[in-house]
Amino acid sequence: MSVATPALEVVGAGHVAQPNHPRLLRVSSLSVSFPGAEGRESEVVSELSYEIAQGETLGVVGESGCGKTMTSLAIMGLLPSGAKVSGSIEFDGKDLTAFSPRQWRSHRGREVAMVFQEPMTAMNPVMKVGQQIAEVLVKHERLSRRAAFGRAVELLASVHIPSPERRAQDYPHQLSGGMRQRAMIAMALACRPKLLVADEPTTALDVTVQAQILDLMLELQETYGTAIQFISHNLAVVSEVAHRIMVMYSGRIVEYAPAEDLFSNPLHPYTQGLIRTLPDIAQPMAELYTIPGSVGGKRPSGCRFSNRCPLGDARCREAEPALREVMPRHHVACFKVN
Amino acid sequence: MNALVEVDNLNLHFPIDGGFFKEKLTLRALTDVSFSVEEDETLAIVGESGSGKTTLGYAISGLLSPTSGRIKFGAGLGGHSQESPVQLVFQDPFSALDPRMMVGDIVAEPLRLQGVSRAERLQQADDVLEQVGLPAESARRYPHEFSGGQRQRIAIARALIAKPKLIVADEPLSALDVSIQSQILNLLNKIKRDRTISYLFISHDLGVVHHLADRVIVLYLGRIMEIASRQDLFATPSHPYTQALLESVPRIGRGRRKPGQALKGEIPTPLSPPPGCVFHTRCPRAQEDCRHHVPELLPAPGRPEQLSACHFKD
Amino acid sequence: MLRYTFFRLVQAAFVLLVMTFLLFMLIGMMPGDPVENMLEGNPALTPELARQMRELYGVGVPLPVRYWHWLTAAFQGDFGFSSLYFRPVLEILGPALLQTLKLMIATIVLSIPLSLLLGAIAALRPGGWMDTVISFFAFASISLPNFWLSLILIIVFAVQLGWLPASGTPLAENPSLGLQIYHSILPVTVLTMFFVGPLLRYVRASMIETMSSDYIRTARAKGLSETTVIVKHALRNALIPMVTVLALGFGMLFSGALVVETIFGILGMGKMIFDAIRYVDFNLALIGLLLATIVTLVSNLLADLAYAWLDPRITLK
Amino acid sequence: MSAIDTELAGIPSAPRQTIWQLRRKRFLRNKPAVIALAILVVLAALCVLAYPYSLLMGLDPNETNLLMRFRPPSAEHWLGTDSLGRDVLLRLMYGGQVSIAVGVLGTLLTALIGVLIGVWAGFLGGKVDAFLMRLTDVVIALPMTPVLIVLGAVDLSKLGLSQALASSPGVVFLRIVIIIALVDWTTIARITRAATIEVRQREYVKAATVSGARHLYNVLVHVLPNITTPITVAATLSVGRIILFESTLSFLGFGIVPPTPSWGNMLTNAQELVISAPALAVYPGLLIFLTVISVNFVGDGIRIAFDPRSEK
Repeated sequence: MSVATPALEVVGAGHVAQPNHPRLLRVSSLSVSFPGAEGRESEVVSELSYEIAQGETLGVVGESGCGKTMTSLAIMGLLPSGAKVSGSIEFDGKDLTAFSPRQWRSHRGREVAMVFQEPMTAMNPVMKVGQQIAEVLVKHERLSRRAAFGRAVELLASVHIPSPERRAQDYPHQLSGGMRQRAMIAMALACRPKLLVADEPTTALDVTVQAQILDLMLELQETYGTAIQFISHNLAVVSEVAHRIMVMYSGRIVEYAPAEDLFSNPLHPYTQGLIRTLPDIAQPMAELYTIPGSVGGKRPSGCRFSNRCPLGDARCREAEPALREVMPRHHVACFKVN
Repeated sequence: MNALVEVDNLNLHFPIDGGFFKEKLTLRALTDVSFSVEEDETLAIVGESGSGKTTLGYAISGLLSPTSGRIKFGAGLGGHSQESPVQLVFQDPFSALDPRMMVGDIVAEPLRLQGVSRAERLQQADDVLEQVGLPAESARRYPHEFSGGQRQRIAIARALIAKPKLIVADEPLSALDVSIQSQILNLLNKIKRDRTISYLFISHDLGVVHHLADRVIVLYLGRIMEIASRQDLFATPSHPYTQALLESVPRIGRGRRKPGQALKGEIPTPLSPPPGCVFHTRCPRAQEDCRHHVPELLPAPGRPEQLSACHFKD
Repeated sequence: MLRYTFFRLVQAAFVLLVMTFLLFMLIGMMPGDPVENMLEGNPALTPELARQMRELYGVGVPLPVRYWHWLTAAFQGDFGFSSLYFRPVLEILGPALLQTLKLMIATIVLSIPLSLLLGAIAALRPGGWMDTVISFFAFASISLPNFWLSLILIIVFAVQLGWLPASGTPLAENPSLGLQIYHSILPVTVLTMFFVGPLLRYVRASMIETMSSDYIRTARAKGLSETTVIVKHALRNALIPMVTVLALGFGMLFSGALVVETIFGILGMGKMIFDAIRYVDFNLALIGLLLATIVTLVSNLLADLAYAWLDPRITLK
Repeated sequence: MSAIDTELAGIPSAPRQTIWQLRRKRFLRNKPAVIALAILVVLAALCVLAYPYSLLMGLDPNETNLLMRFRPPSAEHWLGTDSLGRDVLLRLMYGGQVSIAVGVLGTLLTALIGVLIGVWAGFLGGKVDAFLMRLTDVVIALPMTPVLIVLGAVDLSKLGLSQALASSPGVVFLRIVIIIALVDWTTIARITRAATIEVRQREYVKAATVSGARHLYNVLVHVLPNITTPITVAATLSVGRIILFESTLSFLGFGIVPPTPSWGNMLTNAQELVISAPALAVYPGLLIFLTVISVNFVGDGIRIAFDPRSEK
C-alpha cells in the first residue's frame, strides 16, 4: 500500500484555494473498509488525502460507489458500525480519529454539520420543523427551549422561508421540497459550523429549485465564512459552486485541482471522459463520447480505471498510480500524465 | 412529414378519493394539451416534477385514459392493435424488468402477447439484443446479473422487438451513472438512424434534450407553455418559464454562480392550480391580466413555428 | 376529526348489524332446538305463553324471520333470558365484562412497558446476545399454548410449591383488593406471557427500521446524545404504528382471556361465552359474542383516532 | 460502434448461483433455524412411526383398560398409561399426526383463500379492493377463539349431513381444517394484497400492458411469481398458529373429539389430574410448544434467507 500513499508533503500548503486562508481540515491516507461476505474485507475508500481551507468549497465528484458519501460520513464520525477506519483526519488542529464518542457529540452540529440528499427523509416526520432546529441550539449553545425556538424562526427567515413563524410550527411534510432543504440548511448552520458537509444537496430537487438552493448556499457561505465539502455526481453543479474539485473513482482520488484548472485542463482520462460525455447546451455534438464498461463490479488489479481506460496498458494493470502534483496545485493519479 | 399521433385538447384529471365524507379533490394532471408527433421525429417533453410529463407519456401509450380530448393515431395505426404501435422505456431499469423472468423472455414478451411461437420469438430476441449491444447469450440470464446501463439496453430491446412506430421514453437516463448515460444516448440515436421511428422523450435534463430532440414541448403544471424546434427553443426561448429553465441549468465552465438569478418559488400543487396563467405566481413578468386570463398557445412574434402560451412573450 | 369519528361509528354500527345476523345464523345451527333455548329460563313465561311463543317462533319458521323477531326485541332492550342462569342475559354479562376488562387491562399495563423495554434493548444491537435471548423469549411467547402454560403454572406454583392459588376467583364474599390481586397473579402472568411476544417482536422490528432511517442520522449529525436520539427521535416514530398493533391485539387478548378464565374459573366474558356455547344457551352466547365484537370494534376505532392524534402526517377530516 | 462492442466485456460469464442456491446457503447459515428444522424432522418421523410402533408393542391407541390406569413408564409402556389405561406415547404419536396434518392442510386452505382474495383486491383496486378489505377488517375484528368455538359447535346435521357422517372422524378433521381457514385467511390476504399492489405498480407490468397484456396474464406471469416470497413466509408462520388454534379448540372440546387423540384433547381432562398425574399434563403441551416454536424458527429462517435486501 505504501507505493500508493501520497506522502503528506504532497498535500502541502501550496494548494490551498485561497492562500490567505488557513487550513481547516486535513485528511491523510484515509481508508474505510467493511467486513464483507465470507470474511473478505471490502475497502470503500482507499488512501484518501485532501485538505479544505477555511471558507473554501471543495467539490467532490464521482459516480455511484466511488466512496464520496463514505468519505463525508467518516469526517462526521457517522460511519456505520463495523466500519474500519485508518489514516488521520485533522480538523482545526484536533485529531478527529482520536475522538471519544462524547467529543464527537460536542463536535458534530457545532463545528461541522451536514445536509443530506433527501430533505423529506432526513427530517423527523413527527417533530415540528422549528423544534428540530431548536434542538441543536439547546444542545450546543445551552439555550432555553423558548429562546432556541425563537432563534429557529430567525434562522428560517435567514434562509428566505416566507412567514417563518408559521413554518416553524409546521411538520416537514407540510413544506415543499425546496423549503425542506432550506430548513435543513438552517438547521445545519444553526451553530455557525466551520465546515458544512453537503451530500448531494440538490439532487432530489428540480433545476429551478436547485438553482435557488445553490444561490442560498453561496450567499450563506459569504455571510458566515463556512467551508463546504460539496458532494455531487453532477459535474456541472459542482463547477458552479466549488473552488477546488476532487474527482473520485472506485474509492480513490483520481484528480484533485482548482475548479478552473480541472475544467480547462482535465488530465486524468476518467475526468476527461466525464466532461466529454456530458451533452452541453452550448455545444451540440452528433455523437457523444462514451466511457466504455460500467461502474462497479470487480475491481481490476493495478489502476482501478484500467479496465475502462482508453489509454490503459500492461503497466496500468500492474500497479496503482499514486496521486502526484503534476502542475502547481493540480494533482492526478495516472501513469500517462507527465 | 405526416403526423403519427395527434393529441387534441387532452385533459387528464384524477379524482382524489378522500374517503366518504371528504370533499372530492381533483388533481389536474393535464389541461388542454394539443400537439402532434410526426413520423420519424424526436419530440422531447421537459418540465419540473409535477408538470404532468409522465402522465402525458402514459396517456399516449394507453395506460391512462383521457378525461376528455382525443389521442389519434395516424393511418393504419389503431390504439391497441396487434401491432403495438407504442412501446415504453422507463426511468428505473431495476423495476422495469421482471426479476423472475429470463432476459430472452422479457425481451420477447411483446411477441408472446401477439401469439408468436416461442422458438420464433426467442430467435428475434437474440437479434434485437445484438442490435442494442448485448451478446445473444444474455437471453439466458436473469436481470439481476446485469448493470443498470445493460438493463436499460434490455428494456430498449423489449421496446424495439414489437417494431413500434413510437417509443415513449420516460426519463430513460436519469437513474443511470453519468458515464453510462452517454452510452444509452448514443444507442437511442443509432436506433433512430437505423429505422423509421419516433421518440417521445420525457426528460428534465435540458442538456440531453438539446442533444437529441427535433422539437421540444415545455410543460408546466399540466399545460403546454411552449412548443418549438430545438434550435428556436434554445436560441430564442419565447416563454419566460422556458427562459428561466434554461438559465437554471448548471453549466460546466460558467464558473461560480452569481446569486440572485434563480426563479423564485416552486411549482404549485396540481390540486389547486393558480387561476389565469398557471405560471403567474413565479413569473418575473406577471401583470394583473395574467392572474385572470389563460394565455393561448400562439406563435411567437415573427416565428410562426414557435408557439408560446404567454401574454408577454418574446 | 368529529366527522371522521361519526363516520367510523356509523360504519361500526353497520358492521355490528351484519355481525348480529351472521352470529344469529351460526348459533341457530348449534345443536338443540333454538326456539326452546330462547324461551327457556324466562320466569315470566307461563306454559300457555310459552306455547303461543312457540307457535310464533316455532319449527318451520325460517331462521331469517326468527332473526327479525329477535332484532326488533333487541332494539327495545329485550335481549332475552339465559337458559343457563335463569336470569336476563344483561344482568349476567355486566359483571362478567367488568371481570374480563380487569384481567385485560392488568395484562396490557404489564405488557406495554415490558415489550418496550425488551424490544428496544433487542433492537439496539440486532444479532447481539441480548437480542438472541430476547428474540428466543418472544418466539417462546408466541409458540406457547396458553392453556398448557396455565396447567404447568398451576402444577408448579399451586400444587407443588403451594405458593399461589389455582383459582382465579377468591372464595371470600367481598374480597379485598390484595386478595383479588393474589388470585390474579397466575392468570395475568399467563396472559402477559401470551401477549408480550407479538408486541415485543413488533417493537423490535419497528425500532430496527427506525434506527436505520435518515432522520436518525440527521439527529446524530446534530451531536445529540444517544439517549436523546433513541427516546426523542426513534421511539416515538417506532411507537405510533404500535397503536394499531395493540388494537388488533385486543381481539387476540380476548381469545386468550377465554381460555384462561375457563381454566382458572374466573367468571368473565370468556368463560360465559364458553359455557353458553357448551350448554347451548342461545341468548347468552349471542350477546356475549356481540359484546366481544363491540369491544374489538371500539378498540380499533380508538386506535385509529389515537394514530391520527399521534402522527401529524395523518389528518382525519 | 466501438463503445457498444466493449460493453460486451461487462457481461458476467462465471458460473452463477441460482437464487435458490443462495437462499439455501443463507438458510443453512442460520443455526436456530437449522436446529428447529431438525427437530421438526424428528417430530414428524416420530409421528409417522405411530403405526409400526403400535404393531411392535402390540398396542391400540384407543383401547381402554381400566386395570392399567396411570401406570408409570415401563418397558411395555415407555411413557406410562393415561387415565383410561391407554399407552401415552402411542397416543402422542397419533395425536401428532392429527396436529401436524391440521397445521399443514389448514395452511394450504388458508393460503388458497388468502391469496385469491389478496390478489383480487390488490390487483383490481378500487371498489372491489375497498369491499374486500372491509370484509377483512370485520373478520379481524372478531375475537378468534369464541368464533372458532361457535363454528366448532355448529351441528352439521342441521346443514343436511346425516348424523353418522357428521360425527365420523374424517368429517370432524376436515371441519376443523375448514373452520380455522375461515377465520385465519386474513393475515395472508393482507400480505398478498400489499405485495400485489407493489408488483402491480412495477414498470414491467406497465410494459406488458402496453403490449396488450390483460389482467389474467399480468397476474399469472408477473404478479404471482413475484409475490411467492412473502406468501411463503406468511404461510410457514401460519402453520404454527393453526396448530395452536387446533390444540386450543380440541382442549376446549370443540375440535378433535376423543377417542381420536390429539395433543389438545389429551389435555382436556388434565386439569383434574394435576395432582395425581402431572406428567400427563406435561407431554402433549411440550410437544405442541416444541412443534410450534420450531415451525416459527424455520419460518423466520426462511424470511431472512428470502429477504430481497440480502439478495444481490
